[in-house]
Amino acid sequence: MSAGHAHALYVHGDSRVHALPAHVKLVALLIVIVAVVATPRERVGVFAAHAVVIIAAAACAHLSPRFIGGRLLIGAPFLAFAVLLPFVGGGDRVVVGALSLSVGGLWGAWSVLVKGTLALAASVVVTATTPVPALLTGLGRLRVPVVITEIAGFMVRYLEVIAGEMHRAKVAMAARGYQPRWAWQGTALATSAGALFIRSHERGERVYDAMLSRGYQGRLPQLGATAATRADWARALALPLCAAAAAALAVIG
Amino acid sequence: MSAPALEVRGLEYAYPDGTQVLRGADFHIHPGERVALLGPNGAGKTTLVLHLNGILTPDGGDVTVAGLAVQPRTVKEIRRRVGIVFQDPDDQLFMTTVRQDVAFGPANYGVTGEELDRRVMGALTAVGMAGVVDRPPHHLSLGERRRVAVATVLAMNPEILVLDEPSSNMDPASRRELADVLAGLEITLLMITHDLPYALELCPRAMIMNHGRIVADGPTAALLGDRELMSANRLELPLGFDPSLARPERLPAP
Amino acid sequence: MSAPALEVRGLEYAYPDGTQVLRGADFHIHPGERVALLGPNGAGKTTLVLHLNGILTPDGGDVTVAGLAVQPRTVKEIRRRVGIVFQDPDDQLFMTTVRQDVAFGPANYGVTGEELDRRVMGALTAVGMAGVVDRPPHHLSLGERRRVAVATVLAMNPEILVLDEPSSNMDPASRRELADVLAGLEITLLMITHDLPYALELCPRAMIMNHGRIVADGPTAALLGDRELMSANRLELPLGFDPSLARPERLPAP
Amino acid sequence: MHIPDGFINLATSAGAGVTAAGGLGAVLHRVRTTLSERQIPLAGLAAAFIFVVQMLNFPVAAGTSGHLLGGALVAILLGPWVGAIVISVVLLLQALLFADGGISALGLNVVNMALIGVFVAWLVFRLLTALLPKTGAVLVGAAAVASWVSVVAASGGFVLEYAWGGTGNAPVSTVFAAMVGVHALIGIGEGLITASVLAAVLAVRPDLVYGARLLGVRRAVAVRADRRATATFVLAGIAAALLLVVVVAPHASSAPDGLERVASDHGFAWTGQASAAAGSPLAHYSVAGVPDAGVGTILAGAIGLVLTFAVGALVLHISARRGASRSTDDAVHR
Ligand SMILES: Nc1ncnc2c1ncn2[C@@H]1O[C@H](COP(=O)(O)OP(=O)(O)OP(=O)(O)O)[C@@H](O)[C@H]1O
Ligand SMILES: Nc1ncnc2c1ncn2[C@@H]1O[C@H](COP(=O)(O)OP(=O)(O)OP(=O)(O)O)[C@@H](O)[C@H]1O
Ligand SMILES: [Mg+2]
Ligand SMILES: [Mg+2]
Repeated sequence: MSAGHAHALYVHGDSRVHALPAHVKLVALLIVIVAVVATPRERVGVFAAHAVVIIAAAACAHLSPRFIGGRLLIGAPFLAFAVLLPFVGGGDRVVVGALSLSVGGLWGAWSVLVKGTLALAASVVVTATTPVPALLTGLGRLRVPVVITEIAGFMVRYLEVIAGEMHRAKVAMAARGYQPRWAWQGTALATSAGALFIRSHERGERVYDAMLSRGYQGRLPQLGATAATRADWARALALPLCAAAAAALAVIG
Repeated sequence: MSAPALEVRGLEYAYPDGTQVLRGADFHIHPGERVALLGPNGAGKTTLVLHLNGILTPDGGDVTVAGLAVQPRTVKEIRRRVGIVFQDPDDQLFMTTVRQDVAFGPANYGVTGEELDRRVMGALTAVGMAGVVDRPPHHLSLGERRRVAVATVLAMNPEILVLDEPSSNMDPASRRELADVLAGLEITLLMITHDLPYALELCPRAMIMNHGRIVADGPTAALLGDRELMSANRLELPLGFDPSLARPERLPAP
Repeated sequence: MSAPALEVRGLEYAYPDGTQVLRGADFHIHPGERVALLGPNGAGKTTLVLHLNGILTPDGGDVTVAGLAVQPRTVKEIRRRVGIVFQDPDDQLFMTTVRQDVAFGPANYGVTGEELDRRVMGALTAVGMAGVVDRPPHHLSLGERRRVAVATVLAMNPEILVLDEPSSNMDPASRRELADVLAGLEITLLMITHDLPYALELCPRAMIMNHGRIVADGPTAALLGDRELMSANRLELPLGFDPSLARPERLPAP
Repeated sequence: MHIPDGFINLATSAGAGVTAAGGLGAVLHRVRTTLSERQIPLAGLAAAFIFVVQMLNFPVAAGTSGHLLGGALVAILLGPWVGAIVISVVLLLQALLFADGGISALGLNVVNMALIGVFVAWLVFRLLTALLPKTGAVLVGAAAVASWVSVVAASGGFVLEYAWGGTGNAPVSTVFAAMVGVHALIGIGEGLITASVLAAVLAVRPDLVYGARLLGVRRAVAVRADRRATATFVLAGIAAALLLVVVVAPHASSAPDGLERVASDHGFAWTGQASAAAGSPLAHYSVAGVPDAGVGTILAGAIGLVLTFAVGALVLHISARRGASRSTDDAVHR
């Protein structure tokens, strides 16, 4: 794992989506995801509508289909297991070629796949246009308790410390002739996890001490978090509300 | 006599794993003094320094900075006055760009806008690193990181500057430039170093630490001239170094 | 003429963020030579060293170790022959005790049992750290960690020893003891250092690197005597240092 | 076992969201008075650590993944209150940044892993350490057992939620066998990792371990890995996994099916959960809801367990391979 992967999520840009305040985007994301999840699985057309909404948002953010596709692939292994459902599902069965598949299971697999993929795509649009610290500030504005955002802030910083420590250890091992066949090699992971924890902890502690030494009081000097205007809200929520309307119609109708 | 800028009395400390490091360290430094802290690896120098602004809490004894005892209540004020450059620059640098890192300290004490910019660029220029202001600090070479680490503390304009081996990993020209910068500051200085000629050049007074105690304190030249004391504390002048050739002429008389 | 122990030709490298560091570095070192690599901070010395055992892969040019080109297939063999002491000891030490850490390298190459013990204790004794064998390395002082870092590589009995500023953060006595150890090894040596008297003492030959290229190569004393060359590369002898007083008598003639 | 969006219906997810918020609210209220300034960075570090270790995960039944949960580790390192917050933070950031676990499913995941996972571990740990002598070795052993129980309990939470609002259409007993069975195996790994991390931390920084401070285990103790103890733990774990799958799974279907009926009676089981009817070779053993299907049931359960685990391990192996070849010899990105 390369150091600083937490930042690789963000794609630098100056689109309108980038410019929106983070908390507005988070609310928009939540609306889209709830709409997707609430849509009955048989309403294939409504899922297409959701997809259009998400693609439109991605286009506004100048994110290439290739980028979104790549990020979706990362999530794919987990969704891929939906493939098992048609085999283990109950109820009526259909015969496809040599296979006898459960109809309910097929619907279940479709549902998990389409909802999971759409939700994933929606969150990719938000994380690719919002730097991590801004997301945390956004959470704070949405009244997420300070303890949580503070711990999250340290977590993001320490991710790099840990990735750095892991990387150092890996290079040091390689330089002295260690060539593991499995990166995680059961015992190697188990024995080095403890050492990694202590090392990272103590490095983190020393960094924290250095921060205290320079007058840190529990809050990083803030570089002006933007407040949301009414126009921001309108712009951010236009698309998600379409998705919500589609879902609502689908549920009622 | 003025009140000591820094006073340490009977300091004792053991790390959480039980290693006893400080065993009653005692000294004081007056305002404006420049003092070198010498001693072998593992003597406890770094541990001592971490007590000077309340990062470590002593098991016994106490530390007073400009008349203020180091306590949870006074710690913020003390950290404004005492600037520490850590021995490992990786501990010191943690922001995403060099600029943010150098701005961190002054910003915490309310410096903003142009004054902040001025401080940042001033400090970086002093260590010859103005050119890397927008790079991430962990992408610098070790010597460059060390120079930036010094700048992060210079930018805070501390009254008392504590440097833990500031010149290691620096190239010879940077080392001299740093000496020039330090010599030009009106400041109380405590500098740990294993580079004895450097100590002689910058600090009229020196202390030797060993086994968690201050075992000698006096004019640097005198200590460096005492063969027995030196070898008892794993100190020796480099081959080919002649103290009489090194003229600490820029220093006020001790 | 024997085949070079180490040959580097037209080496080019840019870090992933685009910083171009090596710009055609060229040199070779014969078996048994002791060479100092000097140069300002940020010249690319560390980056160069990381190519010598395949940790970094060059964008252009190539590296040959004892006739073996550095390639994924040869890398394991090459890492047995080339031992590198990293500039930052924290990059080197990763196990839970000093003993495990020093044993790690030889154990990877099949050394076991008593022979392993002997190697571990031998290497630690050479750097004066036999006393800390059961402590966790990250609980040592920086100078102590550096000494252990050197031991981890000595324990591997490499044919070619590459040291990136081995003596920084060491107390003066340890520095001399290390020089004695290095002088006693029958080995090819490449040592990066900013301590010019140390380079003069240990290495009859020196190379100066700047802006990613080797800009000078010759007898150490001659390079250190060339004022213009020195100041063009931010090198200077310490105040009070007289090269004629330093007798590199322990060295074979260049 | 991160549940993705769309796997559990919205009503159940929302219900879990309310439960999670309530539970965390109580935890936060309690912590607010005791959390010192130095503990926040420590909590952040623990969160980052759990996050990194969780990157080694592999898919388990229908869209969820298996990996270290870390509930027991944080509970014993930081205490259950801070521990629950730490796991919640990990889940929040995973959902937001990496789409690992759905955003609408956050409540479900928090209930399973942060609330059930952490507090069950803590209860088991306190119970065991109350009964046994207070030494470093006992502490580490108790942590291993607590980890196992907490992982299984968390996967039980998942099965319950699935029974209530699952959209996947697999019979509850199959899900039970897959999830609880697999997690009974994962729990072994969890127990070993928790124990080894705790042993390492206790050896050099006992002051960092909340559980040790509480029990007065203060001095640095080097806890060696005892082969026999480890082997006993692993064998017991495997036996318990088989027991759960073979004996409990068939019974499990009856109770959750009851929950499911309640749910559909109230009209919010939108996804038309098909009741477990005869069908696939692996599914039919759940029809009767009693183990009179005999050998067939046992075989089905065991095969399902082994298959799921094998496929998961294969995926992990392949991705680890790729990761390994990419990272060991690659460029240094410092
Ligand atoms: N975190 C720690 N836990 C336990 N022991 C420690 C820790 N840090 C340092 N020590 C031990 O305390 C002693 C003093 O360490 P310290 O870092 O203060 O030495 P130092 O005088 O600064 O040495 P150096 O010149 O090498 O920097 C050493 O013996 C070291 O092994
Ligand atoms: N990971 C990195 N990413 C980008 N640039 C880097 C990275 N590491 C080093 N650099 C840059 O490459 C150049 C050479 O670095 P290197 O560490 O090789 O210098 P050096 O000669 O070893 O210096 P020093 O004497 O300070 O150790 C420097 O300008 C540095 O800023
Ligand atoms: Mg030190
Ligand atoms: Mg270097």
